[in-house]
Parts: sequence; C-alpha cells; structure tokens
Amino acid sequence: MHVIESGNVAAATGVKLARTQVIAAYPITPQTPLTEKLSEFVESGDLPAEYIPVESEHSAMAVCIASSTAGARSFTATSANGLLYMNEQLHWAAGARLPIVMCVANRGVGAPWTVWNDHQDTVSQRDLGWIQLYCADHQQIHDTVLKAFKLAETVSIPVMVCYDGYLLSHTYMPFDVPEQEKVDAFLPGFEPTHFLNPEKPRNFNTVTLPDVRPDLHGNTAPGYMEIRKTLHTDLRAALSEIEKIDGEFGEIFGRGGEPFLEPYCCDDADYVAFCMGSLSYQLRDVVDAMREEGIKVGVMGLKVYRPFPDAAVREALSAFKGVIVLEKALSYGNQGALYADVKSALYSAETRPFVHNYIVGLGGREIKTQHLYDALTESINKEAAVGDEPRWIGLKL
Amino acid sequence: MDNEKKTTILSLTDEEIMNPGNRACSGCGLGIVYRTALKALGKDTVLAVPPSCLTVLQGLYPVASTKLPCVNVTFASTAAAATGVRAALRATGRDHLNVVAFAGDGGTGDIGIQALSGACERGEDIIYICYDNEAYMNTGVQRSGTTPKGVMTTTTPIKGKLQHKKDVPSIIAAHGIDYVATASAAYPLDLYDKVKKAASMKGGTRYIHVHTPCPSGWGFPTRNTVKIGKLGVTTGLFDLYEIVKGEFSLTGESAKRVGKERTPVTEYFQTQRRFSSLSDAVIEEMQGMIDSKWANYTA
Amino acid sequence: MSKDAFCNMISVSEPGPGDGGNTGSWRVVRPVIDTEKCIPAKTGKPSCFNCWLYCPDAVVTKTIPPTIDYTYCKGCGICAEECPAGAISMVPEASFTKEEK
Amino acid sequence: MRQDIIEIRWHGRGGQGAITAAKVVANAVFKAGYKGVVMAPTFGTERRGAPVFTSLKISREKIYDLSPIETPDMVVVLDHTLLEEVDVTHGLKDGGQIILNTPKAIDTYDFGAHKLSISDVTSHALEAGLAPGIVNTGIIGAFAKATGLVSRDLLREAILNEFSVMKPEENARAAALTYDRTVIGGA
Repeated sequence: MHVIESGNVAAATGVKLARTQVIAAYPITPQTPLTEKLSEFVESGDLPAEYIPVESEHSAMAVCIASSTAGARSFTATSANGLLYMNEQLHWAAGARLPIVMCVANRGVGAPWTVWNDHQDTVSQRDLGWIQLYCADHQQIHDTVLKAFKLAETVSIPVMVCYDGYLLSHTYMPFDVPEQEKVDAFLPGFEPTHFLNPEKPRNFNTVTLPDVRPDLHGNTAPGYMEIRKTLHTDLRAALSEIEKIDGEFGEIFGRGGEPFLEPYCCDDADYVAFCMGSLSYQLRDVVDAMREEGIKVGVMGLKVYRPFPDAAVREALSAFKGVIVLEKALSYGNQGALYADVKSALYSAETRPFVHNYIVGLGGREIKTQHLYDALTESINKEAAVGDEPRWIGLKL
Repeated sequence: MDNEKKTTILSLTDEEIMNPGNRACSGCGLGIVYRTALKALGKDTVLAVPPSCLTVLQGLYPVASTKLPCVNVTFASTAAAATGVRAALRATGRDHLNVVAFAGDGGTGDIGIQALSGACERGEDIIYICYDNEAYMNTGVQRSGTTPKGVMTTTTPIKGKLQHKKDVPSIIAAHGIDYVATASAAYPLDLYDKVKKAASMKGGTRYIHVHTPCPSGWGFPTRNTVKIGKLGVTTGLFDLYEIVKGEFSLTGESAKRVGKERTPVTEYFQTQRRFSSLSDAVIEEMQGMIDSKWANYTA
Repeated sequence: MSKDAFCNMISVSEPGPGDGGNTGSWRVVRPVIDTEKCIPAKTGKPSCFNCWLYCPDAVVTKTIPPTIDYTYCKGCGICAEECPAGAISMVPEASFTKEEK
Repeated sequence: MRQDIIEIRWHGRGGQGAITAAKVVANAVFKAGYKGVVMAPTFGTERRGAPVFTSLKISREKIYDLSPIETPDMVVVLDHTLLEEVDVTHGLKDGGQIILNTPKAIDTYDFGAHKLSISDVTSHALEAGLAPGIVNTGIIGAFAKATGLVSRDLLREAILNEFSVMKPEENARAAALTYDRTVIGGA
C-alpha cells in the first residue's frame, strides 16, 4: 500500500513492521518525529514493544546495549550531537557484537549550532565498527530499516541507517508499505547466540587482557586484539551478506538489486558523480541536463559506507575518465573522507580515472541544482585539478 | 523493619554466588557487601555493572567470579543499562528475574547520576546498589562526590577534601521512589534483609546505598574493615535507615543508638590514615553536624 | 557464513573460582582456628559463625568447626578480629614455609 | 531544470495547518495519477504564529530534486494578513496563480500579471462547523477549484482519510463550501 508520509515516518513504519521489541530514544531535531511516531505506535498498541523515554542519547544506547544483550530486538534513533553524545556507547555496541539498529537523521554538528542537514555526524563515526547504510529516498529508508535488522542479526554487528535530516526526514513523498506477512517471511524473530540468562550465567564484556589466556576448560581464549580483529574480518565478510540479504529482499518485495551502488546513466558515461544520500538523486536531474548538452556523465550513489565496498567501487569506477566525489562532510585538515576512500579503492586499479572532490551543503546550505551543474562542468573540464584540496560548492564569502 | 523477621547468622543461607579466588584486595569491604547482597538476590538475577572495583572483583575474561549473568557497561550508563535489561526481560517473557545495578560511588553519584535519576524518575523496575567506598578507588583513590570533608586522596593530597560528602541517598529519595535504604559492610545481616526487602518490592526503583570500608584507600590494616565500618555507624556519621514509600526509619545499630550516647567521631577518624590532616576545627565541625542531625532523630 | 560463525569471538566469561589465581599466595599471615576456643567447635552446636559471615572472600565454611580454604584465603584477618572468642590467630606464613621444608 | 514539475508554495502561520493542507493535496494528486509528489515544510525552527511556508512539487514522473521551490507555479495563502509580512509572490512565475483566504473583495487586490482566486475560507469553515481559525481544509477547496488539479470527490476522500478522527465531515464540508464559493479572477 502506498502512503505519503515523511521520511521519519517511513523509518518508524519499518521499525514497526520489524516487530522491534525494545525502543529507547531521546528526541533531537530532525529525528524527533520518528521518536514521536514510535511512541504513538507503542501507546496505541500497534507495536507491542517496550518504549523507554530515556533522559539522554547516552542512555538510549545503554538501554539498547543491555536489552540486546538480554536478547531483545532493539532500536534507537538520533542525529548530530545526540549521535556524538553516544560515542563511547557506539564503540561498545560494536565491540560487544550487538545487532542494534539505529536510524540517524543526518544533521551538521556544532559549534556553531545548526539543525540542518549534512553528513558530518555519521561520517565522523565511520570507524566505530558499525555498518553504515545511506538512503536516497523514503522507500529506501523504509526498506533499509528492514534489511538492517536482518543484516545486524546475521553478522552480529550493529547497523546505522542514515538519511538526510529535513531533506528526507521532514519531506513527504509516496512509498510502499508492505504487508506484515511478507516482512515476517523476510525477517524472522531475533534468536541470539548468547544472551543474559540465569540458566547459563555469563559475564559479558569483562576486562579482557592484551594477551590470550586459557579458559576453564584449558582452551585458549582470545585476547582483546583477536576479538577486535574478528570484528574487522566479520565486517568485511558482511559485504557478501549485504548482497545476499538484498537478493532475498528483492525476491520477496520485488525491489532492490543494487546493494552497494546505485548507478544512473553510467553505462556509457565518461564521467561520474559519486556521493551518498539524497544528493545522488538530485544529481540525476543534473545528469539529464548535461546529457542534453551531449556530455556523457552519470551519477552513482553509494549505499554502504562501512564496511567500504572497495572492490565494487574499484570495479564500478576504474573505467571512467573522471570521478567527481561530492560530500556533505569533511575530514577536517585533510579532505573529504569519502574522497580519500574512493582514491584508496582505486589505487590498485590498472587504469585510474582522475578524482575530484567537492564539499557541498554543510549545515544545510541550499544545494542548487545549477551549482551542481557548474561544478560537474568545471570538473569535467579539468579546471578543478588543483591537487587534493577539495573545492567548495555554494560558498558565498 | 524492626517488626519484620530478621535474618540471623544461623538462618543466613550458606549458598555462595560469589566465588573465592577473585581479584578484590585483601580485606575488601566490597567483598562482604557483594557476597551478602548476592545471597539475598539469589540466582534469578541479572546484573549490570559499570567499570569499578567490582569489575575487577568479577574477574577478567574468560573467567567470572560470579554465578550470575552480568552485562558490563560504560561508566555513566549503569541505571540505563539495567533499564534495558528489564525492558528486554519484559519483552521476552522473563519479567520475574531481579535486575540489579551494582556500582561504586563515582558510578552512582557522580558520572552515573544522570542515568540513575532518569531511571528513578521513570520508576524503572530495578534494584540499584551503590557500594560507597568514598573515593575513586579503582583508579587509585581520587576524591569523589561522596568523599567526606578533610579526607586525603590523590587529588586532594595536601589539604584534604574541602567540601562535604554528597548525600546521594537523599538525592535519590527526592525522586519519590518506593524504597531507599542505607546499609554498611560491617552489618551484613542488616544489608541482607534490606536487599531481600528491595527484591520483594518488585515494580519500582529500589535503591540501597552501602557504606563500604576500603583498607588500601582509607589507610587501615585489612583486619579492621568490619571494625571501622561499625565505628562509622556507632559514631552516627553514617546512619542505617530505610525510607519505605516516603516513611523514614532508622534500622539496626542506628535505631539502637537513638537517645543513647554515640562514640565520639574522632575515634573513627583516628583509625584511618586518610583523616590524618584533619584539623581540630574540622573535627569539631563534623561532630557538630552529627549532633544536630541526631537531635532530629526520635525513637 | 552461518549466523553462529559471526558471533564466535566476544568477551563472554564463564563463572569459576580462581580468576585471580590461587589468591592464597597473597597471604602474609595465616588465620589459624583454635578449636579449643572456637564457640561452635567447643559446644558442638551451630552458633557464632562470625568468621564465616564477615569473610570478604567466601573462604570460611559454616561448619563445626569452621574451616578455611587456604588456596584462596588472602589473609586479611577480619575473621580473627571479629571472632568473639579470640579463637583465630594470625600466624606469619614464614613459619609454615619452614614447616613445609 | 525539469519542466514537468508543478511547484506550489503554501504560506501560513506556524500551527495553522499548512503542512496538513499540502499533505492532503499531495495524497489527492497522487491518487489522481501524479507519481512524483514531494512536500517539504520549512526546515528548521517553526514557532506557532510565525509565518511559515511549505512547498509541494508534483509531476507525472518521480521527483529527485528536494531543493526548495524558487519559481512556483502557484502560491496558496492561508491568511490574508500574511500579505503584509511576506512577499508571497516572490519568484512566482508570470501568469502564476495565487489562491488567497480573505474576507475582502477580489478587486481589492492587484497582483499584476498573476492570476488571483479568493475565498472567505475562515467564514466557510465556521459555517461548516469547525472551530474559529481552522482554515487548512477550506483552503484546499479553493485550491482545487482554482487549479483544477484535484476533483471535488478526490479531495473529499483525501480529507476524510487525513481527518478520520478529527471532525471528518465538518472538514470535508468546509472544503466543499469553499470549493463552491471560490471566486476566480483573471490575470
């Protein structure tokens, strides 16, 4: 059934259909309507879950960490400073291998205060050991929430579902809400391998030594480093699980099929714009306009940022003449984080396109389609080749 | 509490949920508190523990010293984690279990107070036990909010702490939760009965604040842990009480002292190196505070 | 990969004694119970058991007479201090080392 | 850049229901076969009573550009007092439409090259049984009549859907009354 609702409601609807058991959240713009919608679902009885109106984001993630350890499917959502306030908990959730799903309505971070969209909040959290998925429209938000639970519970790694604050969170557009039976067929109940249980008392995430150590049965138990190495290995292995889950989702719901990259007009393209989130959709209009001028350009949206699908990125990008990476975030003092990742993925390719970097839309600065057009034109004409220094779109001073 | 049947040494269970051979210091007051509280809680219990001396006592991976499921959590999040455990137990049909947060004074009254206040305000169905050893012991004896005035710590190394002890149980009681109690490592039977009572009052937030002598942090011989804990109570410095649905009453040794003479507080101070720089003026001030507090207690 | 294969390495500890090793080696002095003075031992009736109650390490038994698990006893001396009959004396470990030689 | 998108800007005051009005229209036009529907409220700190605007883009094809409307085809004004505070015609295309809730006569206004339609929504809504100041369902009656984008029936259905528990019949009547009494002026 198609509904016209906000991106936050698209996320909430996914959380409801996933039969989430524990929700803990603290309101923050622009995530708030998602929290409100979930509390409405729970109070009305539409979603038989525990809803904990915690006193902070730090506690929101604490509740999720504990409830997930105790064996319940757990969800939270936040934005910007709320996400950053969770920071130590986010590391903890990943290290503890808890399949928590969290939506982040992307927002710029203070100082100075901003409530508007960019990607600095989640991009700055790329090294947590979480899986990070980015959405371009409401249908993707809704579907990604469902896939995220399945993925998280398959690989025992938490998943962040990121979507643009305001641009997606507060806009209304149509999306399809599937029947509960289909969702149940795709996503069975959560059955953890280990959980808090007095019948099998275990102490989770105790102090772990630098070196390995024998357990009570004479076997060698890992040290901290082995545990962390496994997190990394499993994150890499999650890439193939993402593909698999995307395939299963497609079979049941008839959507998807582009687990990592969403190309538009790329087949015959010489140049391609590369970015995350709703920007990749806005660029489709730019691509259409440039193609009318005879310029062979495409756009590719990246849907999985961590684990970074470097092989897929390399394969998809190495044959182009140029790749233009547009980002709503920056590794301050260096360059766009995505830009660095793309270049790194391309390093081992036999042929390498030029790669340019544009920073755009920080703190909600309006992204004018004409500015994007101008930037791609500039880049394709190689005017942007000034070393690695990113260029900024839409600056007024 | 006086009208209820009290546990005696002979009636106290000999089942041990805490294993020996753990890493707590010799003579650790927490050992008594933890061991006794777990007896009262029994095996149908899930623990949430932040980093603290208890983390060390509980054991290093892959060996645990406790026969209970436990989730270790970040420093500031203990009460929220207990909340999460309870939510999951409700969601998975295992609501009969006790959910117990067990934290030190720093994890409770300082860095952890936001989450604890939130949980109390929401009336979460959890038991929160704070073992108060009056400084950050696990990191090597730095001052905490509950360090008493005048105490030498590694962050108050010369003058001693300038401020008075934060009254954490009163702060918690101000939330209007069903049960707030204080206890002492030196009176394990009183502690046991309070934990039992807390466990029986399922449904809301229950808080127990336990005075817990620390030989290395307070500077006294390990054999004196119980003796000093008792002095803390008999001097009237640390009172044993409960507040049941808003009704305050002294219990145990403190109840017995009403209208009777108390040990001069200086006797307590003399037993511990941490009070060695206490001036006569501060001693007088502390004795005065105790006296005026006790003037309000009636039998 | 199977679901279980993804969660085979996390820090999950199993309960057992002796995480701190045989903590009896921490002892400098050893509590020794004089059954002539110990109340339950002397009377043959369950009584007192202060040594058992106050032990922070759960190494004293609630038996007649009480026994001490020296593998784990850290030698704090609380039992000796709290014994109302003065039945427990703290004896330097060095003397036992000589004996064992 | 795309020429197939109809852009409609809604001017109201915080709390007046401009978002809901635009949402009802979005649902109705989607039912009418417009696959591309994007409605975007003012992003940021809305405060009750302060002027706010909401944009609605509609197209037969999926819409990818979420950036704010710059050159609307139509503007809808929920409250004529806004004309003194906000330049509601800003960027409005030549020949673009203005749909205005006002008790005044149509010849009181001169919007030059723009086409004006008016209705006394506030009165019609009261007559329909709504509380004073509830104008968001009434205004979309005027919108439907003036633009021809939504039929009277589809509008009724969309309103009953959106206001299923909040005076559905009264809201639908407010829209119907306004629909019938909208005065459409020339350019």
